[in-house]
Amino acid sequence: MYVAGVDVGSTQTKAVILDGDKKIVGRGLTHTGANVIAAAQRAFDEARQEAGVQQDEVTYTIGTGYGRYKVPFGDTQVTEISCHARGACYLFPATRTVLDIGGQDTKGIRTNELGEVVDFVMNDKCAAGTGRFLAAAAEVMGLTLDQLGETSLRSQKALRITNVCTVFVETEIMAQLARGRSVEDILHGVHNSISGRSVSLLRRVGLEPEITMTGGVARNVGMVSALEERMQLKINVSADSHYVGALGASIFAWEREFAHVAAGERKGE
Amino acid sequence: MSVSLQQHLQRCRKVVYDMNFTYVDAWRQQHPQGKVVGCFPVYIPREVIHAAGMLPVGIYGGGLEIEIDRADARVQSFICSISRSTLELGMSHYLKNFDAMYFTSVCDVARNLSGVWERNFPSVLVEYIHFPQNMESKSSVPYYSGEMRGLCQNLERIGNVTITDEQLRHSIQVYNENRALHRQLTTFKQENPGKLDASELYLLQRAGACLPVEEHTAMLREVLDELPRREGKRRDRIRVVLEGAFCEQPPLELIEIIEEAGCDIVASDFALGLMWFLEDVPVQGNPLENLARSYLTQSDYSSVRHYGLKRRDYSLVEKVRRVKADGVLFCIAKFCEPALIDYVTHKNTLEREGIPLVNFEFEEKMGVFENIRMQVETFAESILLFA
Amino acid sequence: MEQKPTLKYKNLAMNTQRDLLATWYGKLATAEETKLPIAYMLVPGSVSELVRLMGFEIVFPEINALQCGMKKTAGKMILKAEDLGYSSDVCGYVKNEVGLFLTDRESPTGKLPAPDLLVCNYVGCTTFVKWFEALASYYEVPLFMLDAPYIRGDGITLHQRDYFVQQLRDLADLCGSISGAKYDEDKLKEMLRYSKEAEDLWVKILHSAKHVPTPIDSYFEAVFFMSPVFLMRGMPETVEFYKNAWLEVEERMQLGIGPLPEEKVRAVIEGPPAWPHFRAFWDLFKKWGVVSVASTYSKVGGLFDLGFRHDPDHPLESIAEYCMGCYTNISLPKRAKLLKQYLEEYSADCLVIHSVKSCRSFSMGQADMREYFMHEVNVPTLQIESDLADPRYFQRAQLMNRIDAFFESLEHRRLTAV
Amino acid sequence: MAFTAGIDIGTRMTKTLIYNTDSKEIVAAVIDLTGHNLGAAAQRTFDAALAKAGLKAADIGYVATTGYGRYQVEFRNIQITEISCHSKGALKLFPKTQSVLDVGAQNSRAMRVAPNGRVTSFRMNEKCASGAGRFIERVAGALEIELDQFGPMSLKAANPQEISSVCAVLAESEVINHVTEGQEIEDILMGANNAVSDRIVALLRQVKVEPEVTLTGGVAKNAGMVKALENRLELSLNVSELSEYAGALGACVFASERLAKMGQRVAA
Repeated sequence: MYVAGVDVGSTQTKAVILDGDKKIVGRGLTHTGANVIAAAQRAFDEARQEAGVQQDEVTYTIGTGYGRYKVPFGDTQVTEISCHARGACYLFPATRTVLDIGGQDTKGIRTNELGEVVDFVMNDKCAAGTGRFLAAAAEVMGLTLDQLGETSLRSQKALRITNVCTVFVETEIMAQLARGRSVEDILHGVHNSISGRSVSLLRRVGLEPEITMTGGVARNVGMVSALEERMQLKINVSADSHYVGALGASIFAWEREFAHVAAGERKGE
Repeated sequence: MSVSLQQHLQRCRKVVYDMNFTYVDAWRQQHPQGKVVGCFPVYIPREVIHAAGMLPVGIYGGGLEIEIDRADARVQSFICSISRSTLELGMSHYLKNFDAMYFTSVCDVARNLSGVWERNFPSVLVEYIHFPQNMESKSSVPYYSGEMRGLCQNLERIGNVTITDEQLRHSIQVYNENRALHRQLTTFKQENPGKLDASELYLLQRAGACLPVEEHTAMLREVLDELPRREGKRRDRIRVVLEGAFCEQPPLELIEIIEEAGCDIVASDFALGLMWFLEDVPVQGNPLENLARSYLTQSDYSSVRHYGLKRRDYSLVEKVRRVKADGVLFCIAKFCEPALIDYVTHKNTLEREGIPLVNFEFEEKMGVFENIRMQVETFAESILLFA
Repeated sequence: MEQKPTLKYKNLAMNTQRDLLATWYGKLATAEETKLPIAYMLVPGSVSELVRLMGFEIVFPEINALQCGMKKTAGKMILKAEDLGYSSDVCGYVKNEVGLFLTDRESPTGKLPAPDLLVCNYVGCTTFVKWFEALASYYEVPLFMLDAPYIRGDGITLHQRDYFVQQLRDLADLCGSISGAKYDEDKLKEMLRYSKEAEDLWVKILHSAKHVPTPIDSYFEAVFFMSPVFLMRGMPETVEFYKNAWLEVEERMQLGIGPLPEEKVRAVIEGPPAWPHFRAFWDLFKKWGVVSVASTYSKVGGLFDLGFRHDPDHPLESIAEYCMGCYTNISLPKRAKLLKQYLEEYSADCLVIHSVKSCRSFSMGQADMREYFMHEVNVPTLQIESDLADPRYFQRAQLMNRIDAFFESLEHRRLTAV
Repeated sequence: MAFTAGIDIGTRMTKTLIYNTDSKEIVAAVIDLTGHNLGAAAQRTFDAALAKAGLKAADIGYVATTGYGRYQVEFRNIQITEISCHSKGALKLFPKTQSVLDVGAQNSRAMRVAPNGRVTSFRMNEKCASGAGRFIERVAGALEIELDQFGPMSLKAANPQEISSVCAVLAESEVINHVTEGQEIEDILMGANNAVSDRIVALLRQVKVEPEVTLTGGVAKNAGMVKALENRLELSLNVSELSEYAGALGACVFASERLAKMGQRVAA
C-alpha cells in the first residue's frame, strides 16, 4: 500500500509517494499552467511511474497548496503551512524553524518536535520579498531562475536595492543596468533584499535553530548564502527541498492510513 | 576666522545623516549629567527640553542610512517608512544614548508608535503630547499649558533638575532667535534661488534638529553673512512651492533632482517643525501659556494640526502668491494620510485659483527617481516650453 | 433525527434593530423637507445625547460606510473619491463618504441629508479630523472640533476633563445658535438615565459570552446588537430594544445553543470586520467552529463593559469621560491589557487580529501586539489582513490559507495533546 | 529641405522617426528592442532610420529624445519627457485630441492637453502597477498564451472574471486562483483586460476625461483592452497604426518647432 501528497502551487505542481515504511518512492514535478486538475494528475502520474505503482495501489492522497481543493483523486486537504512543517521535520528531525519562499507567499514556521506548527507568519498583503521578486529580477536581466544564485555569488559588493515592490523593482534594476552596474552586484542586492525580509519574517516566529529551508528557492545557492550570512546560522537544505510541501502532505496521508503505526511510533520517540 | 559655507554644509550633511549620533555622544561627554531627548516629527516644544538643560534631537527615521532588520516584523507594509525606520533605530540600538522619546498627535501612526515604544523600551521616558486640536476654545490654553507642565515634571524627575520660569523664558528667547534666522534663510532662497540650492538650504535647516540650538544659531549667522557674496547661477526654471514633506523626509538626492528637473523650490515644508511659528513667541509673562497661545494662534499651517479659523488651502494659495511661485509640487510621503487627504482639498482650491500643480509620492528609502524626475520635468516643460 | 428546540425569540434583536434603524433612516430621508437640523458625528466619542438635546438629528458617516460596505456599494463610492484625487492608501471610510457627497448622498439606506453642522472629534483617530475637515470644505458648513486628549497611563487628568467639558458647553451654544434649541440640563439628565439603563443591559449581553458555549458571537453577531447603544443612546426605545435582545440571549443561554451548531474554538478578535465581504469573512471562521467571545470592535462605541456608565448626576463630566475613555482613545499598552483581560475572563483559546489597511488607529501596533501575545502571554495569535471598506483588499484565497493553517494546527495540537 | 528626428527610448522598445518639416510627413520609422544599452539602442535605430530615408546624420537639423533613455543620447539637441511627447504626438495623429492615454510596459499615464500641446494635467501609476502592459504580459505567460492572441481571445469572453486586487503581483495570484477554480481562459483574459482598464480609466478620470481621447503605446494593439476601455469610458478611442510611435512623433514635432524658432532667431 502506498500514500501520496500532491502540492498544487501557483507555478509548479509537485507530487510525492510514500510506501508503508514512510520512505519516498516517487516524485513528480510539473508546471501548473492553465489546467490545474491536469497538472495534479500529471505530477501524480510522474511520481507513480518513478515508484512503479498503479493508481489503485495508492490508498490515500492529500492535496495541499493553493490548488489543494482541485486534486481530483485527493481524499482530503491540508494547508501547505502544516505540510512544509511536517515535511521539513521529516527531512531534518531537529528542525524548529522553517522558511519557505514561495511564488506568492513567504512563510516562516515554528515547529515542535512532532513536526506540528506552533506558530507561523506569512508576508503581509504586499507581496514584497516573495519568490516572485526573484522571478521579476531574472526576467528583466534575461536570466533563468536557475542562473540567479550562482551569478549573484560572483559579486564582490552588493548594490542596495531599495524597492520592495515586485513590479517597480524592474524599473530599479533597469536604472541600475543603465548606470552600468554589473548584473552580479545587482543580483547580490536583490538576494540581500529578499533575505532581509525573510529573516525579519523568521524573527517573528522566533528564529530557533535548526532552520530548514523548503521550496524551490532553496536550490538557489545565492539565496541560501545571503540568508546564512544575515542570520549567522547554518541552514538545512535538502535535495528534496522542492518537494517538501508534497512530502508533508504524503506524511499526513501516511498517518491517516497507518494511524496505529504512527501512534506507536510517537510513543516510542 | 569663520568657517566657510562649504565647510558648514559638509558638517550639516554629516550630522543630518549620522545615524550613530556621534554628535550626541560628543554632547554627552561635555554634559555628563545631561539627558538626550529624541523628538519624533513634526513639531515639539523644544524650549521645555532646553530649559531642563537637555538636548532635544530630531529623529526623522533612518533614511537610506540604515537597513531595516527587526522593525519590518512590527510595522505592516501599508504604514509609512519613517515609523518603521524609527522603530528600527530603537530596536537595533542606534538610540541607546537617548533618555526620552517624544511623540505627538500628528497622526495615528505616531500616536500608536508611542505605545509600541513604551512596550519595547521600558527604561526610556516616553512622552506623547496631545496638542490641542480645538484652536478656539478658551480652555485650550490652560489645557495645553497643563500638558506642558506635565512634561516639565517628568523631565525634572529624570534629570533631577528644576525648570524655572526664568529658564523657560530664556529658552524661548534662544529659540526665537534661531527661528528668526530660519526665516531669513528661507527669504534669501526666495529672493536668490540661484545662490542657494534647495538641498543646501535643506541641510542648513535640518541640522537644527541635531545641533545644540546655540551652535546652530551661530552657524546660520555665519552662513547668512557669507551667502550674499556667493556667485549665483542663472537658470531657466520655474518657481515652485513644495508641499507634503513635513514629517518623513525625502532623500537629499530627490531634492536635488527636483531642482535639476527644472524647478526652484522657493518654499517647502521640509522639517517644518523646526520653524513652526510665524512670529516670535512672547518672552514676557507666563512662558508655558505663551508657548501654548503661540501654538494656537501663530503656528504655520500644517496638515497635522486642525486649522482653526483659517483653512489651510487658503493659506497655501496665499503662500504661492507671496513667493511668486508658478505652481505647487505635492511631494507626499507614501502612506502619509494627513497629507494625502489634504492633497485633494488643496488641489480643488488650487484648480479653482488657476494655479498649476503636480503630485507624486516619495519614501525615505527610495533609490530610483526616474518616475518622479519625469513628472517634475513634464511639469516644468508644460510651463517653460509653452511660455 | 434530533429535534431542534423551537426558539420563541429567534432573531428578535436583529429584527428589532432593523426596525429601529429603519425609523431613523426614514427620519433622515425626510430631514430636508421637515427642516430638521442635521449634525454629522462619529461613533467613538459620540455626544449624541447632547446634540439631540440641542435639536439635531444625527448622521454617522462611519455607519454610512458600514452599510455601503455590507450592501456592496462602497467599492463604487471609493472609486468616485479616487477619481477626485484621493489616494488608494487613504481610509476607505473617508472615501466612501466623499463618494456619497459626489453622488448626492443616495445610499443603500435611502437618501441621506446634507449636514448643517459637522461635529468632529479626535476620539477614534486623526483621520477623523482630516475627514471632517474635508467634509467642511465640500459642504461649507460649521465644523466643531471636539478635541479629546489621548489617554495613557493613569487615566484622565483634571485639566484634560476641564478642557473637554468646556468644549461641550461651547458645542451646546453652537448647536443652539443653529437650531434655536435651549440647553436644558434636566432633560439631558433624563436622557442620560436612558443611556445608563441601555448600557447596563448591553453589558449583560456582552458578559453572556462568558458562558460555554457562548450564546452570542461578540464579533460577527455583535453587529446585530450594538447599533442602538452606539447610535441611539438617551432614548426609551433603545432601552426597550436591549430588554428584548436580552430575552433572545437568555433563551439561547437556557437552551445551551450558540451562534454555531458546535463551538470548537473560542476566540477574542481585535480589529474591525471586513464589511464588504462580511458573510464570506465570517464563513472562513465558521468552517472551523470558531466563535468570538469578545472583541474590541464591538467596544468602539464605548467601553461600558469595563464599568463606565453615563452619569445623570454629572452629565457633562460623564460625557467627557465617556469620550476620552473609548477604546481607540487609549494607548496601546492599555489596549493590550484589555485584550489580555478578555482572553482570561472569557476563557478564550486564541487571539485573532484582523489588521485593516484603512484604519491605522487600529492597525499600527497590531504586529507588536501579536509579538506580545504570542511570545509573552503565550496565546496562539493569528494576524490577517484585509480592509473594512475597500473590497479590493479582500483576498479570499490568501485569507483562507492563513485561517485554515492556524485553526488546522490548533486543532491538530489539541488532538495530539489529548 | 529640413529634417528632424524623434527618438523614444522606452524600457522595452526604442523607436526612431525621421520627419520632414516641410511636407510635415514621416519619412522613416524604425522600432527595435532596447536592451541594456540605451544609448546604443538610440544610435542603432537612428542609423537604421537614416538608411531607410536615404539621409546622412548631417541632414538632420534637430534631434529630440524622449522616453526612459532620453538622457543617454549624446547627439540629442533636447530631451523632453514622454508625457509631453506622447501628448504632442497624439495631437499630431488626431488634432482634436483633448485627453491622451499612454499605456506602456511599466507605466500608464493619462494626460489632458491644450490645443497647442501643452499638458495641463497628468497622472501616472506610481504604485501597484496593475495599470501597466507588463501585467498583461505576465497573465499571458501564466496562462501560456501568445501575446498577440490575447486581444482576440479575450474578445470571446462570455463571462469575464473579476480581478480586484490593486497589486499586479496579487492580481496575478487571483488569475491563478481563477484558473484553479476552472474558469474559462477567455473569461480570465477579459478579466485581466478589465482590471487593467479599470486602473487606467481611474487615472484618466483624475485628469478629467474630455473627448476626443487618443490611446498611445504598445497596448493599443490589444483589441480586447481597447474594447474594455471604450466600454468604461462610453466613447470610442482614437487608435492609430502609429500609436506605438506617438512618443517619437511628438519628439519630432517638438524638434521641428525648436528648429523653426532657431531659424527665426538666426533670421532676426
